[in-house]
Amino acid sequence: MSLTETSLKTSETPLGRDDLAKLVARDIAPGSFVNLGIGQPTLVSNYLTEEQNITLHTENGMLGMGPEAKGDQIDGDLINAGKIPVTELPGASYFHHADSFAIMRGGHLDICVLGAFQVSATGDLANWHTGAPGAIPAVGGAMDLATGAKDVFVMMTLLTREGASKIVDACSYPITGVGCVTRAYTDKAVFLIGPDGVSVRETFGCTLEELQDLVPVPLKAAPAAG
Amino acid sequence: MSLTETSLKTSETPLGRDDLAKLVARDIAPGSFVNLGIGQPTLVSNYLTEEQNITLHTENGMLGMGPEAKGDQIDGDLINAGKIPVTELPGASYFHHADSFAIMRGGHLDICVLGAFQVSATGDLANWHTGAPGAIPAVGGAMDLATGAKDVFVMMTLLTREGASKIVDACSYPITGVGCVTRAYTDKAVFLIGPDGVSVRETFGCTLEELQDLVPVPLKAAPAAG
Amino acid sequence: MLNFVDSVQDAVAGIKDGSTVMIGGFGNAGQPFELIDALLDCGATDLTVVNNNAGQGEQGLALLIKEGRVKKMICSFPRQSDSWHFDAKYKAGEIELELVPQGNLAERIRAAGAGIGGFFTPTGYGTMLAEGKETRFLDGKWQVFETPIHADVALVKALKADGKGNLVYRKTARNFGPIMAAAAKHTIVQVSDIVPTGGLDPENVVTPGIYVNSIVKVAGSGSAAEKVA
Amino acid sequence: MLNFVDSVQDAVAGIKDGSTVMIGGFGNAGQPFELIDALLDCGATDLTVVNNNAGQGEQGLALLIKEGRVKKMICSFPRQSDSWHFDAKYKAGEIELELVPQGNLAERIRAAGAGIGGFFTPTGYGTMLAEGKETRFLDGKWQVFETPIHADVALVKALKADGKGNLVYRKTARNFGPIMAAAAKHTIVQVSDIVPTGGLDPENVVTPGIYVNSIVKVAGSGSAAEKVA
Repeated sequence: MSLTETSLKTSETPLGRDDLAKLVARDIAPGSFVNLGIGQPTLVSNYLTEEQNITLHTENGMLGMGPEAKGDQIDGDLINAGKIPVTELPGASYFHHADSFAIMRGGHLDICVLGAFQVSATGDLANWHTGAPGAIPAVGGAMDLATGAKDVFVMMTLLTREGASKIVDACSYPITGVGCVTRAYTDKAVFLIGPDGVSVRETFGCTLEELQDLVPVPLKAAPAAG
Repeated sequence: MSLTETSLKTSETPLGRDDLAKLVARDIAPGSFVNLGIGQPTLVSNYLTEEQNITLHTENGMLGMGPEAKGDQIDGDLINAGKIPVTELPGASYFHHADSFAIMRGGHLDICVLGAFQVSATGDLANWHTGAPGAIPAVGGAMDLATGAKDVFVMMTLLTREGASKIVDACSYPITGVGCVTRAYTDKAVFLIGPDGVSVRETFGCTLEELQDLVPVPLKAAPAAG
Repeated sequence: MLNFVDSVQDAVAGIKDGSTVMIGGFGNAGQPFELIDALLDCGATDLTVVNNNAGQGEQGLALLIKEGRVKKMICSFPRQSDSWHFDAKYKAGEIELELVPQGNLAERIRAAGAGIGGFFTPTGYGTMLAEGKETRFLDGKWQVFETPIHADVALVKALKADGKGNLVYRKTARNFGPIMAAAAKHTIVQVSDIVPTGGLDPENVVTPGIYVNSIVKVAGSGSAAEKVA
Repeated sequence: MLNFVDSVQDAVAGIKDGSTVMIGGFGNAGQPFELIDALLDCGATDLTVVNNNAGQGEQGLALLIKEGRVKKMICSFPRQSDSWHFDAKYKAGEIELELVPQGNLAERIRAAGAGIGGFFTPTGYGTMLAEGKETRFLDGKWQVFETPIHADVALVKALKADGKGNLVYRKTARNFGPIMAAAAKHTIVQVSDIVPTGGLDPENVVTPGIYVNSIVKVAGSGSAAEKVA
């Protein structure tokens, strides 16, 4: 395949946050155990279907987390990692923090979906700290999530407000994990990150050639999925 | 105090196993959490009083173990570390093996009572392996028990069948733990093992001088208990 | 030795200046607010506090920090929209911060309770939080050496205790309680309810009484929801 | 991916020659006898087996050893009054033995499930079981470096499973089940009863379903007492 390949374009316009969440949700294999990071990744839960039978993990100590709690459902003792009240699905379980992070560190989660400031060509993730002088650092579970899941998916806009690519040769922000990201879902394309570099599975509103003009990392078209 | 001190003698004859168990039981502070090793130490449980409020730990995963099960009480899923059916007391709890040994290794047990082949002048314990050529080694929880409890008490006869002292300068058998024994209860004396050597709290059927003739380690009389 | 005390004041009375104090909770869930308030009142200072966060708003840990009683925080997520007291002390150089990834924080606390002298974890490898730390390639990945976090005192909130000090928790309020109870020399627990010995199913005990030293019943502290409301 | 299978034969069918197999149980309590029997029937050989013991009498693991299917045992207590099949193979030099103190065995299995690359433990320091191992002075005592024990397969016995694979155990039959389920790539569980999803209280689940791959109901396998009787 060549850089001028245009069949990758699956949408005429860039994807909005909800369409992107829908795409990620569709890509999660049935029966998976998944952790959705705070912020944009949380949207993915809106598009998981009952048939997919996905079990959501929240690192503060629960498997089988249900949707956000509303009204009478709200219980201060039942919150997610973002400290938002959530609900409990049948078949849920509770455990303490060491057991919860053992689930992640031990590689038992199939997929973790995270936001990002930058993703490098070798899958390094930067999503916890701007590195700005005087900024108070706070890491939470970001490094544990980046390190633990079998697959780490990132959701982000491709470009910063200033127009710089968040897919980079090497992260300029302090990193969260080394070589951990396997896929980046952005408004302009889905990037697959593997041992032989960055390939593009599909593009939204641009051709691969136009995408390459935005991204300072050599791109190639991904082989069609089997 | 001098070696000829005779006031240590609290019994005219050596103690039998049951009397020794009674003595150990009396020395366990109220409210203690205790692990009794397989064999002779198990006898101690017969002499613990309800007022002492002792909680027994068994390393196969239980706190609040009750007496041996009899008749209809026998339940194959409720056994002690010696694989003997036991009972459950009100306020018991069950946990898995890693949590159970964390209780020991973490120093949460007050006292562990063990049998021994030998105890050295610095508190090394040998109780798991004769070291005989061709013997199949088996350690179980012996090393964990020796290492974990705040106090490790040993119960044994002072002399082997061949008449050799089991209180030794240095263990000739393979050791179970280094410097772990704080007290040895024997048929002829109670030995306290501390940073300044071995002292004798009381003797049974012999004087301290007669005891010293049997034991190849310098002995002194322990200061009277406060 | 387990004791049941009548007030949160009595429960925290023995906490000394310079202590390392673990405080359970993640957000409001499982925060022992009443015990923290009593700690504030009792005057102990020069504390090292272990908590996931570094106080929020105008309550609990945030007030301890505001009053200058905390010399060091060991936590994973100090910066929040309402962590202004920590932020101010930190920017003024008046509080020390040891920032630990949340799972490493949990595992280091667990290690202390379990008598583990240190362990290798992949979390944090290659990041600024592992700078200066020993690393080793194990099980096919680079890992960082981390050491246990011990404490003098743990303040924990549970749902119920029985007469033996066995504890059960409620939903995600369980979080750090069980591991902190095991890691501290002296564990103080506030519960909503004390049941007779035998009133908890031995299969369902989460924290065995061996890890608990003082228990105080705090009316209506069952759910963080009430606190928020 | 969780599946419920109809027979112990189907449950173990995928176990390959050369696998490392963890087998739960301490004495008869928690021993998955029916799964072990099926493993014997399925013919897999050249196995490394992790169990607290090394088989007793004329049943279960003892028969696997007798039939020459186990090349290596990792255990804490192989020698028992009725461990004659192990004894014979060991004396004939036909089976390898890695002897591990029981708590180190448990912690090494736990480390594998928890993604810990290695840890320092005081247990065994200065003994022949620590010969050649790295040591370090930590937290005021000498400690020994130990590494995780991973497995291809775990055979576990639990009391009940729900539709999500969550498990609860019974009394001291819990022993190695939860940590082995987490340490193995593929965990096979025999239970006495399968309840609908929602039939186990989320507060009381001991092994979350994420650690379970195959479940088979074995009639009357609830208590080791029945097996003994």
